Amino acid sequence: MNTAVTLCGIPLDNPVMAASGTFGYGAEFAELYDINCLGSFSFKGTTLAPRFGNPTPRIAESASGMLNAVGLQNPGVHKVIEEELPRMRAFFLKPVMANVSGFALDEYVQTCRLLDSQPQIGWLEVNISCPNVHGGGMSFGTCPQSAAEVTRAVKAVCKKPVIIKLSPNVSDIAAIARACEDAGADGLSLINTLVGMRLDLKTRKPILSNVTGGLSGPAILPVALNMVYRVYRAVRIPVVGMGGISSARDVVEMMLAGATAVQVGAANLVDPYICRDIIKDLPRVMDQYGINSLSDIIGGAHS
Amino acid sequence: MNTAVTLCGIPLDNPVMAASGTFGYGAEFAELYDINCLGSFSFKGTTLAPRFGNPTPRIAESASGMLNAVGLQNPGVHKVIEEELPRMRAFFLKPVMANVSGFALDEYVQTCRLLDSQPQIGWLEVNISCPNVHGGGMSFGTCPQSAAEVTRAVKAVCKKPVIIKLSPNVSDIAAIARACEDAGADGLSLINTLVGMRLDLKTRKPILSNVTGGLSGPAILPVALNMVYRVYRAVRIPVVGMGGISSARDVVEMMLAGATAVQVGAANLVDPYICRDIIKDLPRVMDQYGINSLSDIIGGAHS
Amino acid sequence: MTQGLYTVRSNRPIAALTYEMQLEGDTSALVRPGQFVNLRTGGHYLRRPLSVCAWDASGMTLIYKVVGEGTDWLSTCMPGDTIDMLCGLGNGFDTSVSGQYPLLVGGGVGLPPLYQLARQLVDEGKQPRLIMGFNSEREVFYRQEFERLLPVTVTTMDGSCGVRGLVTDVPPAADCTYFYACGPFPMLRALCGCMTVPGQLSLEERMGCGFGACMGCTIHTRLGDKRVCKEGPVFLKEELIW
Amino acid sequence: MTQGLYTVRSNRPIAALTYEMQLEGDTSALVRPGQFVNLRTGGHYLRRPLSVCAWDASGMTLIYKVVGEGTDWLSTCMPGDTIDMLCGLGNGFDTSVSGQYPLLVGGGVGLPPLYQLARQLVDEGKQPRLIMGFNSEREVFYRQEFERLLPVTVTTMDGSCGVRGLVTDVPPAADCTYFYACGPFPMLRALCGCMTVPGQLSLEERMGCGFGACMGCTIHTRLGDKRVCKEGPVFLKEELIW
Ligand SMILES: Cc1cc2nc3c(=O)[nH]c(=O)nc-3n(C[C@H](O)[C@H](O)[C@H](O)COP(=O)(O)OP(=O)(O)OC[C@H]3O[C@@H](n4cnc5c(N)ncnc54)[C@H](O)[C@@H]3O)c2cc1C
Ligand SMILES: Cc1cc2nc3c(=O)[nH]c(=O)nc-3n(C[C@H](O)[C@H](O)[C@H](O)COP(=O)(O)OP(=O)(O)OC[C@H]3O[C@@H](n4cnc5c(N)ncnc54)[C@H](O)[C@@H]3O)c2cc1C
Ligand SMILES: Cc1cc2nc3c(=O)[nH]c(=O)nc-3n(C[C@H](O)[C@H](O)[C@H](O)COP(=O)(O)O)c2cc1C
Ligand SMILES: Cc1cc2nc3c(=O)[nH]c(=O)nc-3n(C[C@H](O)[C@H](O)[C@H](O)COP(=O)(O)O)c2cc1C
Ligand code: FES
Ligand code: FES
Repeated sequence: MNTAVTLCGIPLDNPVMAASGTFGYGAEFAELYDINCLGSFSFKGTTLAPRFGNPTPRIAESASGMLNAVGLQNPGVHKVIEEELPRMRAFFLKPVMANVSGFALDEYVQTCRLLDSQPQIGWLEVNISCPNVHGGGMSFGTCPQSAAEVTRAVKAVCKKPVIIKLSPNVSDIAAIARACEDAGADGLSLINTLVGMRLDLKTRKPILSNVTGGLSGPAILPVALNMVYRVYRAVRIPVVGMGGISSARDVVEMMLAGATAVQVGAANLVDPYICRDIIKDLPRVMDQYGINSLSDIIGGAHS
Repeated sequence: MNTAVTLCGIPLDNPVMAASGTFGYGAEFAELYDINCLGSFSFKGTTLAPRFGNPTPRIAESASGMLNAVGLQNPGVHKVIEEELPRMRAFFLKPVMANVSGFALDEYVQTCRLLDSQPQIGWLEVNISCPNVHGGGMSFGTCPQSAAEVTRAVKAVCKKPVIIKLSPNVSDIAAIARACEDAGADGLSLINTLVGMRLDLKTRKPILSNVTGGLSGPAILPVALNMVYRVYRAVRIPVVGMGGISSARDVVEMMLAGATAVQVGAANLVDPYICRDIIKDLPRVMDQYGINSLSDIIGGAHS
Repeated sequence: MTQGLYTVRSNRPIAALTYEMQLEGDTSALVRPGQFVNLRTGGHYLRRPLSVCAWDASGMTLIYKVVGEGTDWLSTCMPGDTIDMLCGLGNGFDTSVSGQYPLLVGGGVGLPPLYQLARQLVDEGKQPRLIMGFNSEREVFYRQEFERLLPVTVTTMDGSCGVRGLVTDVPPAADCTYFYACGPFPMLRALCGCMTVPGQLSLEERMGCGFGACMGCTIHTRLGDKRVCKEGPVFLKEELIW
Repeated sequence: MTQGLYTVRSNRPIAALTYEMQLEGDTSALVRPGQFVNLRTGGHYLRRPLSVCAWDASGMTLIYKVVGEGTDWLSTCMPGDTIDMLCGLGNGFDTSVSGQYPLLVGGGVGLPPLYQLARQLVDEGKQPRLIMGFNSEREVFYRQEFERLLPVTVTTMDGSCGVRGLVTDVPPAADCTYFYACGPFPMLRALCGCMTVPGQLSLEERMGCGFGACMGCTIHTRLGDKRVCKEGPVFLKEELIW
């Protein structure tokens, strides 16, 4: 049985990646298992300058899901290059995906340029969809023009494949996907979290200090499947599918909808071995559904 | 302890209503319990002409939620007026909410005009957000201009309070809410279902014949709370909050976010007594959180 | 319809991936064979519909095949566990029109509702026969139980038990007055194509509620649109549109 | 950190809404008092963090207050049930700096981690004391257990047991060399305001993962940004910013 797929020209042993923000720079998981079993992973959303993010509480819970309002805490691109990447080299030998965020066009460009030159990095995943930052992070992902603008600007300075990560909090994700493709994106990744809120009945206030947070986990799987399905129909570039994946059968479902590779996010937090276990379980599920090669089923629901 | 609230001038014994499409015209539930314990209920989405809706399968499941693609099956407004309303009179003595859908402006207007003259009806709930119909039903709810247009047209022919039911599948629900308010809406109700999809791994096709369906149930509660919270800040007219409510504590949470009344949808399907049980449990939860009168906590999270 | 908690009395495999579960609890809402229950399985949002295989005043028997998460969960239930069910759903079979020699035709886990039906027909002094179809011998269940009540013909696709082929490969007895069927959709369609006597068929649809509230299960029939959970699951051959 | 299934040995109420649970399973990842576990409660998406109250080679004791759905579920666990836990999380208390007369201060369900700490300090030949604070007598637990190890002062807000008032209303002994504290945020802040000796405090934050992956629990400290689950939950008095 063949689990291999190719994402923007780079072969993956299997389509399972850990999603940005739920896997740090890999170190915490590398202590638990050999993370080279992963297809790859997308590291924590990185910005030009270091960021603390939002004050706590940053986490809330909901039925089959969680809200986070971490707000892109990261040490900044320089420290990532000087400290995290060299450290990562000791335990992860495959190309890693660099997740980049920004608050202005120029910031995206500078951060991507710096990361593009790092040999360990396979793909740039440009997050134009983080809903937890005030001052613009969201707006890039909610209109086709600005999404295209970021894509073009980043593409101009990068040699590596650029994957644009889309927000689900939009009326028409296909329009944004097409705009990114037209602007030169090599791939798309979706979905980021849905904007959500929980309130504390005792204090009568929102639980999160940031008021709103991003909903992820199994609760959003049907929304993610629909958006991957729609975007697959709208573009020709590969789609990285995510949102609620927590089993090998979810991986297959997401690939049928149109994903070339998938990412597992929140599930890593509640079950630290989940990516390893999903990868182990893939051949059994492939066998169950008569799948010889995973790359054959990409977008299989559309044929 | 006081559970009474007032919705667009009409007093409700309590804020708990059953949501449209999950309570039929009340008959199935009236066989189970005395549905006069409800604040009210919103009856099945009614259109000018009878509709069969979509072919089966119309239902799929997801973590803490379900997808439906019923597609507005209903007997048409004339039969509702001639048969359903007279039948309803036998078991429901309070003002009922009339949920109206349409595929063209004129259709909304005609249907609303007919229902407005029915004494049993307290409010018109105009659904500009049903995602399961091809040919326009969705588009009215996804742009402020057309939402305002429907609102204005319906208001022009109705004496009763007109509540516009909004779609969550939009980038900026507050903008649509404001457009409806400016066009004369007496209230807003939100959220309708999120567009979602599930695939069948055996057939490798979408489960629903309609391909996509509307996601509802506890999975969407955080999304609903956020949208109610945002809309509450954006408008001065009352908001009917719904999406994933399945307990008395969810009712309180939704009211803190800004809802004057709430609706319970999918939960009725899996637990037919849920509305009755929530209403019974409300005083206990009010006591637990020190609430004397529910009307005091509407939008309480904003103060 | 009633809602209540039912206590598992026994739960045992009776064929490949197929289990028989006996439950104790209120069966007062069951009035006809072919009615179904809708049960909550651990952690899943929607209930699962299962036909009632047999019942008496104190409890009922269900037979189910493990095909997904909910039925898998069911298979792990132990005696003493309780299950939340809506009971007495759907219309069920009408035995008053059966004539003296009704034919029962069941495919796989379509068989369960035919068991109570057979008991009732026999009680009413009729002489029913049964054709039960499976893919292979490993799937055969309730053969003895049925044989105690009525003459049984078994068919299997691979010929590993009984007649090789489909249930429709067995010609009904010449004196057959009526038929009752439950099983996979293609079987029901083929059966309707070849049966000359009138009959009743039990259908399956994915359900939101199971008690008529959501319109999740509506189909077109020649007698108007009908909810499989409420006006069905049993339909007359004459009204079905294939 | 290890992940594993733990078997409930006992689970009993020990004060108002407060339970003591004993579990059997792998404790090899526990190296310091003040570490915590993160456990899955039925049907909830996130795990629940609980401090380890005591442990030995074969198992551990947890003490928890029922404050919501997860802890409510825990209170219904029966001996023999298994619970999925991540074990050995966080840094824990450092006893090497305690001096001879450390003071332990615990408020409500902040007390549990101080129990293993007290045992260890006593084992190390130190002479700790404890101030335990509650709202009222109904909430008091583990008084005897602690009194077997060290001198205990109880405070209650309503005076129904011990000294009326807050833990900060009890002046620490003059010879106090260090303090260790765990409890509600306002208590910790007040304590830091009045303690003249150095100390360590265990904090709480809502957690996504509990093992450093999500940045869900990061706080500013004078020594940089730290994850409560990984670099904490125990912090030096000196580094905390109130
Ligand atoms: C009226 C009626 C009577 C039935 N009687 C029996 C019976 O006696 N024995 C038996 O083994 N099976 C019976 N079925 C089929 C049974 O309901 C499904 O096999 C079961 O729901 C599958 O659940 P799952 O969680 O294991 O599968 P999953 O595929 O994980 O379920 C996912 C969702 O799809 C629904 N679903 C999947 N397959 C079916 C199906 N065939 N029909 C309806 N809904 C489905 C589930 O209810 C659930 O909502 C009956 C179905 C109906 C409608
Ligand atoms: C390191 C650490 C050690 C702890 N040790 C103990 C202990 O020994 N005994 C004890 O009774 N309690 C302890 N707590 C608090 C305990 O984690 C919460 O009371 C518990 O998570 C509440 O869960 P619930 O489902 O009952 O409440 P709910 O309010 O229903 O929980 C909803 C969500 O909020 C989180 N949450 C709610 N309150 C807290 C809180 N105070 N701290 C962190 N997360 C919270 C839950 O984990 C869950 O994700 C500790 C917390 C931390 C961070
Ligand atoms: C705690 C947390 C932090 C996240 N941080 C980032 C981030 O920095 N950059 C990003 O692109 N996505 C981030 N995400 C979104 C995830 O990568 C993923 O798109 C989303 O959670 C949906 O997948 P899931 O349902 O499997 O979690 C974060 C998600 C979580 C739960
Ligand atoms: C089976 C089903 C049918 C529905 N039909 C309608 C409808 O006809 N008109 C409408 O405005 N909303 C309809 N809805 C949406 C609900 O009224 C409600 O807005 C939504 O389900 C969110 O609430 P919930 O999560 O409590 O179900 C339907 C929902 C379901 C589950
Ligand atoms: S399943 Fe809801 S009406 Fe039939
Ligand atoms: S809870 Fe995830 S890093 Fe601390």
